[in-house]
Amino acid sequence: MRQPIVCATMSEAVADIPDDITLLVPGFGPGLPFNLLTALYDQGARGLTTVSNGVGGAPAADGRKGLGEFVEAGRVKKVIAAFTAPTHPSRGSIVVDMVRGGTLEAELVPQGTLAERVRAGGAGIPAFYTPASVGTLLAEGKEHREFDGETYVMERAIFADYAFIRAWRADTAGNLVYRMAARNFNPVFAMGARHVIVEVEQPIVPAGEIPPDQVHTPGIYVERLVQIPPDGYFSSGRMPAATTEPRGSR
Amino acid sequence: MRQPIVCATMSEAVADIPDDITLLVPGFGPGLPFNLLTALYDQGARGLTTVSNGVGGAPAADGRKGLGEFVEAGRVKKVIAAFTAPTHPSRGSIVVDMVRGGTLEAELVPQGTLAERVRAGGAGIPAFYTPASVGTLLAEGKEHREFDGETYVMERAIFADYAFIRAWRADTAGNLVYRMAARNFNPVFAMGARHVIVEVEQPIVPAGEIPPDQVHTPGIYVERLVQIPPDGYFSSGRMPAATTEPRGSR
Amino acid sequence: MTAAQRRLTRELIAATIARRLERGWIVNLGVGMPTLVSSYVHPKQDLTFTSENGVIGYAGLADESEMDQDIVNAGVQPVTLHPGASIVHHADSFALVRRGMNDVTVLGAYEVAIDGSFANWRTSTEPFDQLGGIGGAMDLAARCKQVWIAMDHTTRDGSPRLLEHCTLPVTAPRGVTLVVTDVAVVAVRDGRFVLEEHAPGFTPQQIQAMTGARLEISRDLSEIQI
Amino acid sequence: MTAAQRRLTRELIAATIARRLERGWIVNLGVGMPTLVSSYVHPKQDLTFTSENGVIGYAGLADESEMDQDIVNAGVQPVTLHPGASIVHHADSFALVRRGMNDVTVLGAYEVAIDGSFANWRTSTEPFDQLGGIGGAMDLAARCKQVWIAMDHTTRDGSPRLLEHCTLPVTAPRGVTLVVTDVAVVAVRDGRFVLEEHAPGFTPQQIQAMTGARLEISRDLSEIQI
Repeated sequence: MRQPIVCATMSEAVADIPDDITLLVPGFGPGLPFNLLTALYDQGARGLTTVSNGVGGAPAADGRKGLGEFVEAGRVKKVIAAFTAPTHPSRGSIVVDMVRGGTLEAELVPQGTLAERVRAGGAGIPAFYTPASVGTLLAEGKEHREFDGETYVMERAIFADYAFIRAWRADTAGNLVYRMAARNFNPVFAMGARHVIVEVEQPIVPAGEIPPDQVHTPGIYVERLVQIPPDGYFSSGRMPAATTEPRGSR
Repeated sequence: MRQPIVCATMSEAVADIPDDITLLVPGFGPGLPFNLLTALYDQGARGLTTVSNGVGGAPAADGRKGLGEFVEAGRVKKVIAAFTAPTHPSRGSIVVDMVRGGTLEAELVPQGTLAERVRAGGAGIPAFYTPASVGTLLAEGKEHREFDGETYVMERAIFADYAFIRAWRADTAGNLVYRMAARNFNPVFAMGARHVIVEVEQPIVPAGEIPPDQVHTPGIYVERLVQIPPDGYFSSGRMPAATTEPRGSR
Repeated sequence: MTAAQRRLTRELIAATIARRLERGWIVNLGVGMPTLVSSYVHPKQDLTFTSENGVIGYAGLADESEMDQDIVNAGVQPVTLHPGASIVHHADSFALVRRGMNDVTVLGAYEVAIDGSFANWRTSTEPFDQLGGIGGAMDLAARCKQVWIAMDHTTRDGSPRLLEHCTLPVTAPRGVTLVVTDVAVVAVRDGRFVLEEHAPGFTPQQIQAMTGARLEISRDLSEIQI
Repeated sequence: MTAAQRRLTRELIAATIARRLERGWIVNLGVGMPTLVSSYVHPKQDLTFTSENGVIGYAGLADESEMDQDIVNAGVQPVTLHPGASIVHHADSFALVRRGMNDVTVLGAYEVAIDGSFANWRTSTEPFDQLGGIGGAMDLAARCKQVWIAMDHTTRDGSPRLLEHCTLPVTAPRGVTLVVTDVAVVAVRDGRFVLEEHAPGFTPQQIQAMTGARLEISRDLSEIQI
């Protein structure tokens, strides 16, 4: 069987990533590939189009880099996300400032539509219809269509150049297992990109040690695997901007 | 948490199924819910529209009933399948005879499109585009559309009244685990029907015994669970017509 | 002599919502006040809580000793799991949302209108600039059988949030059936607001004065149980 | 004196295909002769076999002692698994097919034409009556990087199966790049058939006589290694 490349370091895993790529970044609290993001930050790639749930909050004290730091450094061309602004108007946001200033492009997408657009890209489905956003500003300009008396909007697939993935376990065949809610977008994003690079928490085990029935992402999707070093970033620690402030709270 | 009803017998599990339902029947070799099908055969429901990979072969010696027996008994109105006729022209088929005689309706669907149409139904997606069948007889009369220079056909979702599911393990919360290639259509079909009835091979375990990360079908999809009795049908035994005769063989 | 007025805390709003959840329901809880609800339900209610991130069957918020950073709700708050919980990925999570598996989603909002529309993703009426925080609200609102809103009855400066029409861009043009605020429980039915419960010490007239649309009074009007 | 003619058996056709699979490829094998291929490859080829039913990473056909009824290929024949195999459901299985993850699919067929079209689901030219056996062939043919066909060179009564145009309804209007038969290996390139290998004792002229379209002769024409 085909085997992914096991890289010795995060920087090796991201070394040849060019500028101007589209990059999928999973995570919803846990499940964020902070180690790969930090290595890419150090590598210097720019002109990124990113696909993620949110775009990060305040800088982390431990030095890890999230999408927020890429945006702030002017290395992102466009963010595609379910949260492009803090839900609470009083909180500042570099994304908001840069979009208003014309130095960053944004595309706001309902979270379920975002997951489904990448799933469609990973499934060879170029477009589909969804009821989400019908009757809202987000549906304006989109193609509408009725099926069985209900109105839907058409949404296009997203297929990216790269996905960074955060797994709990992996084997040498590249099979991945996620832990609990750290799964979130990871298995979907692992299907939706040409090049899939995975950071993994547990020591990589020999092929065959993960039972075939328990694999969440088959190894054929994985191009590179790298184990998080002992001094890497292990806990989610920082919440995405999306989820720190409750809506409609006092 | 909500719990499915655990039925004592197969006949109890299917007792109130009305006539004229749409029924999803998974299975591709293994994974066929023969016990529920046999109970439904005895129950007498008719006017069925069935969704499956194939429509069964010759009658089984052990008395189990497959879709072929329902068709033969005139209890099926329409079959939706990836194999509506044997691939080898010399072999007879009750489906072929009845469709030609006007007593049965058939809809031939590429296997991937079939799986995706039910997945769409289970995902609230009313329609999607696929490249499969473009340029063939099957695409005639279907809506075509270009995306990025490639041609696709639009396919509609299937959402059924009932699904019969064959699982390997289940807990009292209805969480299901399938074994190896017996998984096939099962998790997809379990999402694509209003009423999901499950036959399970292993003794049903208390909720909590199947780790959340290893569940293939969440219990919220399951309405009824029934354990296969010791004298039930355990092995796949009979291959579907679809897969018995190689194509283009001598 | 009037009874002392008592506004509901966030926790009491959550508890009030928890009491109204019906047996066996599948319930989605949004970020903020709604995520508190799972801590106030009774096991006999047989509720299944689902979260956008794919957690099915979680229980209340976790305390320090139970905390697992990989087990979180839609607000990324650590929660505990019921026996029989399961995890799916984000696309499967929204598959069940769009299929309409949720009997109700409880969300926060800035505004709710009598037609059941609500606004919770953008605080500006300027032309749309692709900025906002939608999360899963539009997917949820499109297909959950009911949308319940947990919010304060008025803005900080006293302007009503329950309105004839939303002034902010809507999250969905319909769907809200119940609003629980710090002073009232209001049903949204056939294009009308119906006051069903009031906070201690608040009269229907006082609540009407805090509301931006006509409030019918339910014949079963009662005080919110605290 | 001519060498004795020797037609390839099903097993030799499979072995001939196996030799041409390139290192590291992801390969789908269809029902019939194609499913024999996984028994004839070399471990050094690092091939990953995928099957419509969601099995990723299977090996050769299982013998009696290895047989597990729940581990089968597209022909529902018991196979063994490589360490590192995994299972997905049918929708995910075709997700990877439509995404174009397969470097090649090997299928059986009734007919192949010079434009790369092929027919393998219906043996009648009557108006379409919804009867036939497609399986996953249309999904596979639409997106696998190449389609290879394993079939007999002629029908039982000697009529050619390699044609200018398919006479039967096609499974896909293009995609075939290679045909391996009991007498020849024929590349399909730029609307032409190119004879690359011949079975022992068969001359290009004899194979041309069994073929329904012009056969170019590769300058590297060789005998099929048996």
